[in-house]
Amino acid sequence: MKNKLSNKFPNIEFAEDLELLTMTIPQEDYLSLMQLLRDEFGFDYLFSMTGMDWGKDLGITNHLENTNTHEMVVVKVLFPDRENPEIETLEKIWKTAHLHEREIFDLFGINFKGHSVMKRIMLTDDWEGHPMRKDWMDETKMIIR
Amino acid sequence: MSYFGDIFGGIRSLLTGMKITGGYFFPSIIGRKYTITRQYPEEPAVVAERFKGEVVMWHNENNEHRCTGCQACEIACPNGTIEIIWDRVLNEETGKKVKVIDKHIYHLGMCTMCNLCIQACPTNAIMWSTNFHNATFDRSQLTKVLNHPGSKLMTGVEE
Amino acid sequence: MEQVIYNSADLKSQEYFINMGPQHPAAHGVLRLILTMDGEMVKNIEPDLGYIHRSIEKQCEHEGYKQIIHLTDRLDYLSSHMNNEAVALAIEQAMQIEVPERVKVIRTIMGELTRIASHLLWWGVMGMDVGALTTFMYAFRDREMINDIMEETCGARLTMSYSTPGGVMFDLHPNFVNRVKEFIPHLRSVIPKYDELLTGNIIFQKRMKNVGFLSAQDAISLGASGPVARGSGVSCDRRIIEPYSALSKVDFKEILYQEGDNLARYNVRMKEMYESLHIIEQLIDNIPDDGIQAKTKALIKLPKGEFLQRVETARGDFGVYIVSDGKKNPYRVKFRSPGFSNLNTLMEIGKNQLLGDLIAISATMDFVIPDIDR
Amino acid sequence: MILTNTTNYFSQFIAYFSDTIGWGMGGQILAYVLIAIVYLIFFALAGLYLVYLERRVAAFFQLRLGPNRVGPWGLMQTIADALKLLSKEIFGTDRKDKLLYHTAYYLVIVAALISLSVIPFSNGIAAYDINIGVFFISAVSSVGILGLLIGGWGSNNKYGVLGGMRSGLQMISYELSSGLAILTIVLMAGSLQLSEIIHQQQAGWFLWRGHIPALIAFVIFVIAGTAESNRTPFDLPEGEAELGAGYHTEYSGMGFAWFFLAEFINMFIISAVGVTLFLGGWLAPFGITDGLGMPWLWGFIWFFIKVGLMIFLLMWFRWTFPRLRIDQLLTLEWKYLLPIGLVNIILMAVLVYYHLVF
Repeated sequence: MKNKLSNKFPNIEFAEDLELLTMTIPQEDYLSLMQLLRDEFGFDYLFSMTGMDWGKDLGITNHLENTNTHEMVVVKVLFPDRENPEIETLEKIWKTAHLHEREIFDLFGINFKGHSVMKRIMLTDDWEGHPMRKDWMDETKMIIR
Repeated sequence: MSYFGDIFGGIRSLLTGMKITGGYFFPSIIGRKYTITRQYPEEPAVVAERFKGEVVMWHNENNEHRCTGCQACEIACPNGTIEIIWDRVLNEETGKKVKVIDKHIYHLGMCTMCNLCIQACPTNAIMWSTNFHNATFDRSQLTKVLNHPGSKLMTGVEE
Repeated sequence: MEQVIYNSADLKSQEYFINMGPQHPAAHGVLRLILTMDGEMVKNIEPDLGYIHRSIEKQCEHEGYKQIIHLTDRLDYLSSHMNNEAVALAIEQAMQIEVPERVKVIRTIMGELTRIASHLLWWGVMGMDVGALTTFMYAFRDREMINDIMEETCGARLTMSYSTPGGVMFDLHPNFVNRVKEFIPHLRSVIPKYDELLTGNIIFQKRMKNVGFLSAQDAISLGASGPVARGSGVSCDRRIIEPYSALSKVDFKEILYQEGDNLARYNVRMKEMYESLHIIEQLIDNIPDDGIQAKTKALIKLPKGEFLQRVETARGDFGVYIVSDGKKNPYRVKFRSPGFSNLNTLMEIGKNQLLGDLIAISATMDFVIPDIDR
Repeated sequence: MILTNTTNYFSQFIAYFSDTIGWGMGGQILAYVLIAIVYLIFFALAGLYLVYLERRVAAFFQLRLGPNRVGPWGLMQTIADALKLLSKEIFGTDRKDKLLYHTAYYLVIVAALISLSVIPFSNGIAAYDINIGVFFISAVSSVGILGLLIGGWGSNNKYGVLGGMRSGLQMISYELSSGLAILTIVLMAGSLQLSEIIHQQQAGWFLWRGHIPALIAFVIFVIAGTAESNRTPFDLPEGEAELGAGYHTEYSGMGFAWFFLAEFINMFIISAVGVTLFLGGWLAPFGITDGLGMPWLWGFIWFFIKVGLMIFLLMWFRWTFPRLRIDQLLTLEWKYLLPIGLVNIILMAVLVYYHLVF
């Protein structure tokens, strides 16, 4: 599987030391990789989408599961551009991505192109900033010990 | 015919349901047999001995506690519920400066009863009380000082 | 005389919005659904979350690993034990701690008791949502017995904070085994009564059957898990796929229904209570006696890496994803909550249903709002 | 003992009172007012104590005890609640239609109160014993529905409108069935006057004398009556899990309390009509208390025992069954109750024609 993916996507990187098969994919190949994983490898269950702030880059970590074999893969995508990160939505492949992507948009500020309702879901519409980012600070309300 | 079958089946299912509720109702009015609620102030609530009501500090009859002010509980606490105000005081007998607590402050309003402070305490100074009457009219009353006024460290509890 | 011919196509209805929630009797908390309605028909559902968002994931980034546990209680408070267990298992997996057998058995028993308690509460509230108000008290009577058992051992009734990394907080109370043994036959005797009261009722059957259909493909695509997915015939019980704690030692069935309607989801939960009782019965008699805490350091530091632990809570597939950079705090913690994905399911299958059906569907989804909002 | 006299104690009282006071027409009006006050007090007390009864009965169904603190056995609880509601601020939305909003609850209580006036509580005790009593009740109780409808509409709340519309839908449908059930008995009795219907039942209650069609009519009447009094399983207009509080979402304080009381009085009326038509009204079962003197007092006692049992039945329904969905509600009416009721009335007509009823 690794070889197959490497052939198809030359820029894919596999992490070595993790328990689950973890791959990092450039933004432009993201959608086609996810489609491929679902259609050819049977990873039809989008377990979770996690927004990440790696300090330098923003990122999304997707956990996929094959509902027949119960294998899991992790697909990561990184955004070096912190100001307006943007990527294609997975909504058309997995319907569950709808809410997950809205949450990531809300808390990390990653914009999903083609998403049907790209609005804040947790916070109010006039909220400034994206609180789950590491550099987000609220001087008055956050107490960090 | 299913039309009438539906009607009779339906009525029968409704009657079975009424049998269940009636089966609880009639014994309840006669002997309060199935009544499960407790008449609270008259019948006091039974609380398990391990119930995590609030953190208290144990004092003996001489107004002595076991807290050495090591701050293990303060570090273990996930949300800053415990604050210890301490000082180093010269001990006359040994001539050394010893850590002595001034106030062991406990914010009950912030406590989530996670038991980590009590697990962390090396001298078993603090413990759970099963008191659950914690409602107050003012939030400031939820901030409690656990060591009694004028209390001091029990002898024999070394640091 | 002038003749006016009315065409049914001319009779236009106007769509309007209803804010169902954040305070609504059927929302079970502060779920706000913005419904686009056409008469009694729900055309679109748009959730607005965040009314109980406490940003637990962000809080976790500033807490030590032991201190995370108590926050997970507050996620899905009805399956708090399973949430605790998930974090504890994730940390143990990362640190490669082998916990004593006793701990595993205790965790499994506690987890199943919590599951029963959660399902009982769900059953009571389910009845209330469809209008049968008495079910609530009957369910609470039995749930109270579980809560008393929990209180005796864990010191708390709901937010137990019982599992810790490497073990459990307290040892079992001496009464625990006896009380659980008393509880099992009691519950077995009352569930058939529940069935007679609500399940068999013709009104309830009509409300539930063929309403809120969710196909297996949709269930997978919508990320449904737990009883919601199992009601559609998707096998997704983590307890069988990847047995954790003492679940590998017990023998139980996964309840699967193929219908995918409300009644199937309802039946899954009712049958799951029996299975949970069956699991407890197998374990309760011989709890091993080898300590309740594995040796751990006072300050837990996870090795650098990413760790995922999934457990089956009462609501479905709960995932803890910890990214560690080797410090005493996690770099990022993600709680994948089953309710969040199930809410997506509601958004999909609640469309073009009557308002009353939407309530019934959301009742079978069994939402706990803090679990959705985190 | 065969009661042939149709003396009405109320009309006697009016005649006596106006004669003694001697103001002519004024004395009569005063007498009417006095009777109305008695009825109002009865209305309030019955409403409050039905609420108390409901809470107690619900509590015992639900393994609880119910209100038992205020007064002995908690008997003063609902009075205290009413006082609390009286003293509460009445607030509503700004954009309500003030006229409709405030007319609604008056309509509801006035309708309930008027229906109360024709019900014979005992032998010769009915404030307004007209010869079309049954018809009158059906007609007046429809006015109450108007109250719910305009209350829901006038409060300018979507839940209110939905609740009001649902109540209109439900009442219009179920009034047909309850009307047909009543007609089945009227066929037997040959009279629309409630006291006359009771007198006819001296030979045996209509539920017994009309055997099969009367039993069917009784079941239909109970179902339709539950629906008309907006109680579970037909509490869609206020279905709390769906609509919050339905038509009275925007009402507070006493405005809400009127709706609430009227609902319970409606339940009382439904039960009273059911008892009068099917269970012999204030007649003692098998005449067991006939020879004991004070027939009007025994009439009261038997009437209230029967009505209490009937109300208990409705409460039992409420605390057992889930709620129907709106389309199932209509299906039940139009596909089951109405055709059965129509067939039933024909059956009854045939039986009465051939003297096959007892």
